[in-house]
Amino acid sequence: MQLTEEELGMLDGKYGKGTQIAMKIQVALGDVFNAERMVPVSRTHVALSNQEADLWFVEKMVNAGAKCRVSPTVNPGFNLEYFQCITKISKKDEETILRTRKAYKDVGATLTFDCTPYLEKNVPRFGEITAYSESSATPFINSVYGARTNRESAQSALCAAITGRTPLYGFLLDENRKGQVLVDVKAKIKDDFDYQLLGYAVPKKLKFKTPVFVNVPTSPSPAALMNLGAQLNTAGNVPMYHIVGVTPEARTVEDAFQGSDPENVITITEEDLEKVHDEITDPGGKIDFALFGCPHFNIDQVAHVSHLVDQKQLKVKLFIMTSSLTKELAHRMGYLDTLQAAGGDIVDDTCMDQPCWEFLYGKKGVTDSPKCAYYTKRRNMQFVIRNVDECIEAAMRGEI
Amino acid sequence: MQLTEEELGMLDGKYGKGTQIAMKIQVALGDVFNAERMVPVSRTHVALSNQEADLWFVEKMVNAGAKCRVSPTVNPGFNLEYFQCITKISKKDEETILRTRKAYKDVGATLTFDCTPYLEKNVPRFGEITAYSESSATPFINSVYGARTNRESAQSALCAAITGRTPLYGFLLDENRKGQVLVDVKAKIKDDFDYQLLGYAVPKKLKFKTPVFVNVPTSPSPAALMNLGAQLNTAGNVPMYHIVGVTPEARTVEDAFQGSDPENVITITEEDLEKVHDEITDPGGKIDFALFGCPHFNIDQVAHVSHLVDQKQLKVKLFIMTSSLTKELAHRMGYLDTLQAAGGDIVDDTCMDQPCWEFLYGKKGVTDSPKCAYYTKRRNMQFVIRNVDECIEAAMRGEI
Amino acid sequence: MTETFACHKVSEGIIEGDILLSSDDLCFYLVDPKTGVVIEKNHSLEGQSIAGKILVFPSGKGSSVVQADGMYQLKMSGKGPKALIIKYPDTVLVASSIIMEMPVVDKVDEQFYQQVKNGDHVLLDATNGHLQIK
Amino acid sequence: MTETFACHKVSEGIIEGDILLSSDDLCFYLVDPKTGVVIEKNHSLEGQSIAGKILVFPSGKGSSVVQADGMYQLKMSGKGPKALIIKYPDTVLVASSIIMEMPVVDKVDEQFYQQVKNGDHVLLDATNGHLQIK
Ligand code: F3S
Ligand code: F3S
Repeated sequence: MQLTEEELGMLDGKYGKGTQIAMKIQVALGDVFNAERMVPVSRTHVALSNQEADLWFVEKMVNAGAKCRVSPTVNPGFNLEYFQCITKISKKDEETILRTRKAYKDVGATLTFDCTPYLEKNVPRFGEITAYSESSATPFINSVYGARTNRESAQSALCAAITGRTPLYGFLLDENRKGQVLVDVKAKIKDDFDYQLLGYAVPKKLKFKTPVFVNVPTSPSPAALMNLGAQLNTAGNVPMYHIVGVTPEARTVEDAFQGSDPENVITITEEDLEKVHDEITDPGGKIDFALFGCPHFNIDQVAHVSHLVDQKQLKVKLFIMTSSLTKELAHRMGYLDTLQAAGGDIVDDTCMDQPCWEFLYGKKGVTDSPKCAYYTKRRNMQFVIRNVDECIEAAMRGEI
Repeated sequence: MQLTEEELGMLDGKYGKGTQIAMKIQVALGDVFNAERMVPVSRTHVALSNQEADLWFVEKMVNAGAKCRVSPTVNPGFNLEYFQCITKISKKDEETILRTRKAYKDVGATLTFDCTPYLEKNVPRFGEITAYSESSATPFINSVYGARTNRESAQSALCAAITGRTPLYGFLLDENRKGQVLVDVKAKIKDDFDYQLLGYAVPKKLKFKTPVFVNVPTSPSPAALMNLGAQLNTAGNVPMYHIVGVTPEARTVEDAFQGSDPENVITITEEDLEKVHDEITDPGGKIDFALFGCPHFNIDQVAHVSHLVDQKQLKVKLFIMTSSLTKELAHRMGYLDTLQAAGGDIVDDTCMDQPCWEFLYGKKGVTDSPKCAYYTKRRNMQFVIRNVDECIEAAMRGEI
Repeated sequence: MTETFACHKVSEGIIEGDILLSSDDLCFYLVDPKTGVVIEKNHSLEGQSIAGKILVFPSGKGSSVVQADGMYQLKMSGKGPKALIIKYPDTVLVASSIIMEMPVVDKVDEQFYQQVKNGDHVLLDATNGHLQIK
Repeated sequence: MTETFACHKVSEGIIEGDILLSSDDLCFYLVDPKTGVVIEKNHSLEGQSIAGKILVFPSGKGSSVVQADGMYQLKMSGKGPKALIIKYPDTVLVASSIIMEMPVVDKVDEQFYQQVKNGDHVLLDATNGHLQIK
């Protein structure tokens, strides 16, 4: 790889050991992916996970003196103070989250603890070169904003934050952003939830290919686009998509394919979505809880749930995960009161895939998020997956 | 104007008196601006101002039963609870802000109280049709994101939020978004502050024309773009600009001008910026305070100030206005402690142009914002305008 | 003789009154709400009262916040104009006049501008889109 | 006879050990950290231990979080592989191996893949980009 003088300085340890390790990793990545050179990044997001490996990596960097040049926003761990009020958190889990917070603070991260930074505090403009890890973030950055990021891991994104550079390869390059397969959506896409199914169904038919959607509604909500990307990337490692007439690099079909022909055309039918739905959901029955916000709900989604439960009583506990800003807004607007009165609550700064949810292990819940169900298999939770309205009805009845 | 059945229903009072008034105003606007029809908006932002007229208008709507279909984010009034701790707030001002909060809550607004919604909670995608009032917002939406909004007033934006429609005219139409004048920037643009001066200098040479900038740095920060738009729109009513190679509708010069020739070419020199700087600033001397965040500072800007005052002592009080999320982040990251230790503070949910600042009337301060100085003339405050670094030095010395 | 001119309704209403002409754009915030007297330096109406007049002017100016506030203060004190005849209305003028129920028109026959003089008595029927100089 | 093959350094180090071949992609999270035994159902290595081996496999799989965690657990228990020879490394494998100081190479001569057998003793010099079957 061709490195600038400053980059060579980083690699030689001129900027300290931490920066040196980060640059070493990035040069190795550049070599692996045949990058010619590095480019500056202007934004980064690290999928903090509060797992031991995550903590180990970031502490290692901090101890080596690393400090981020481009402060990354970070994913949620869990809201210790909240969960200590409602359940028992082990000494070990407490210690881990406190160490995680401290390590990310010390490395110079922006402590957003939110998995939808692209809606809130870390929004790129068209064409900006960035490094985002987090499965729902990468497709949003690439597809919806037309900014550029590879499918980073937490580690590689942290390295980019530290050095302020990323190797130039993959989705940073024009030619790799072109659509590959035309996806003709024959199924009727009625709500944000259908985008979850669509995102899950497409990779069944084409792996690792960039899809170009036609015949979907042309004014999708941010939640719809978030859902689509999150599922595409979780189920199929697809960090970019085009929707003709919606995403900025797909003003027309030709634009999306950069003038080439599609490698393939697939259709997605009503039956495809139903099949996927059956596949991902656990069977119905008595439920113990409802859980939303994987990825974090935005204020419109919170408002929707709040209206549904207004003046009603839930049979099972309902949690909505959000950013702290969304919780604050929900409080100001009265939604939090409404939810709490019905027997629900908003949990901010918290991820689904964290030990704080232990009190729900072995139980069955409803959620609108396939991703949530996917990640919690290893934590032994069962999930019936439905759209939000059906989930709420189920939560009021206690079964589905 | 051609109205849909639903729009006619609104105009006929089918959806209540409040929606009817809003639609009536919008039809009048459509007629005035020769719009053929209405289009749906997917986002709105209302420049709540907490002035009597603002309150009167929104209360009138609330009393007529209006409820927003597209919940708008809103500008800051002032943070009553904060200011009650540090100064005296008159009974009347207290009553007004409480009524303002209530009225906007009742009309169904999202109570962000932030003047940079486009960086935080109300981010459009390319091509989206929206209605934003607030001078720094409109240019950001149009120029940086390539979404579309006219230069709305608080009232017209609120009407759009209520009806979910806006008349189709002006910057919503392709042909009106094309660049008109080529601005060749010969002056060296060194930092975010220079964009303030640039934004102020351009309308001196061309009023109401859409500028296309060339020869400015191609990786401007969000603050730089915000400053540029805020000043263009404050000083010259210019709600859209292009920067070639930066903004999405200006991939090339031809793209920015939509294939036509520029009507005019102007150059901006070092001297132009200096002249503008002399014109807008009050003369130096002893100062009593420093004030930042008009528009609200983002976390990077707060971090910058925090680093500058770290372990130092300010001679005069320093305030940074931010959103509540930015304040929370600054708290988590230790910036707030650093600022407070030096004698500064962060004030969230507050605008410069509010009666809470009465304790500074008749005094002289430093700021980096021409807009701040512009709006506070009527409140009898003097402002020396410098870049942030010079402001901080002055705040440490107590004079400039 | 009474001449009738076509115009276009911005805000409905039928009203009679005396014309006051301004060649300059108008910022209502720079009108003293207690008296209705224009206090803006070097304005063509400086020192004159707009209270109760049918005001003819090219367009508004100043930020939308101060403009709205200026109109509101004048309305509350009762020292505002009776109606507006504007060349280039903007969103504040339109929204404020409708909510204040003040008759406003634009797109008036060019001949009206050639004939109208300060103090002319006018019947303005904004609702039906015409006006008469009496 | 000793054969030498060119390869490309991902993570530096020089190490000797026995080869374990996997035709399937590998998720380290589905390896028991206490024993190093692959527990993934229907995996070509199911039931075998990767502890102390030089592991040859096409690419990683599974989410980056679980992959990183799997590698870390194996490192901590000492039941991880000694080195990796990968066809298609990804960002987690690269970053983790460098920070764990485990030798890793990619872009190995095609001939190596044709000749190498399970249990071959290999000297891997990642630092200088070559490896020998002894
Ligand atoms: S980071 Fe967010 S997307 Fe789900 S798995 Fe955790 S809540
Ligand atoms: S709304 Fe914001 S931009 Fe300045 S005038 Fe008030 S602080």
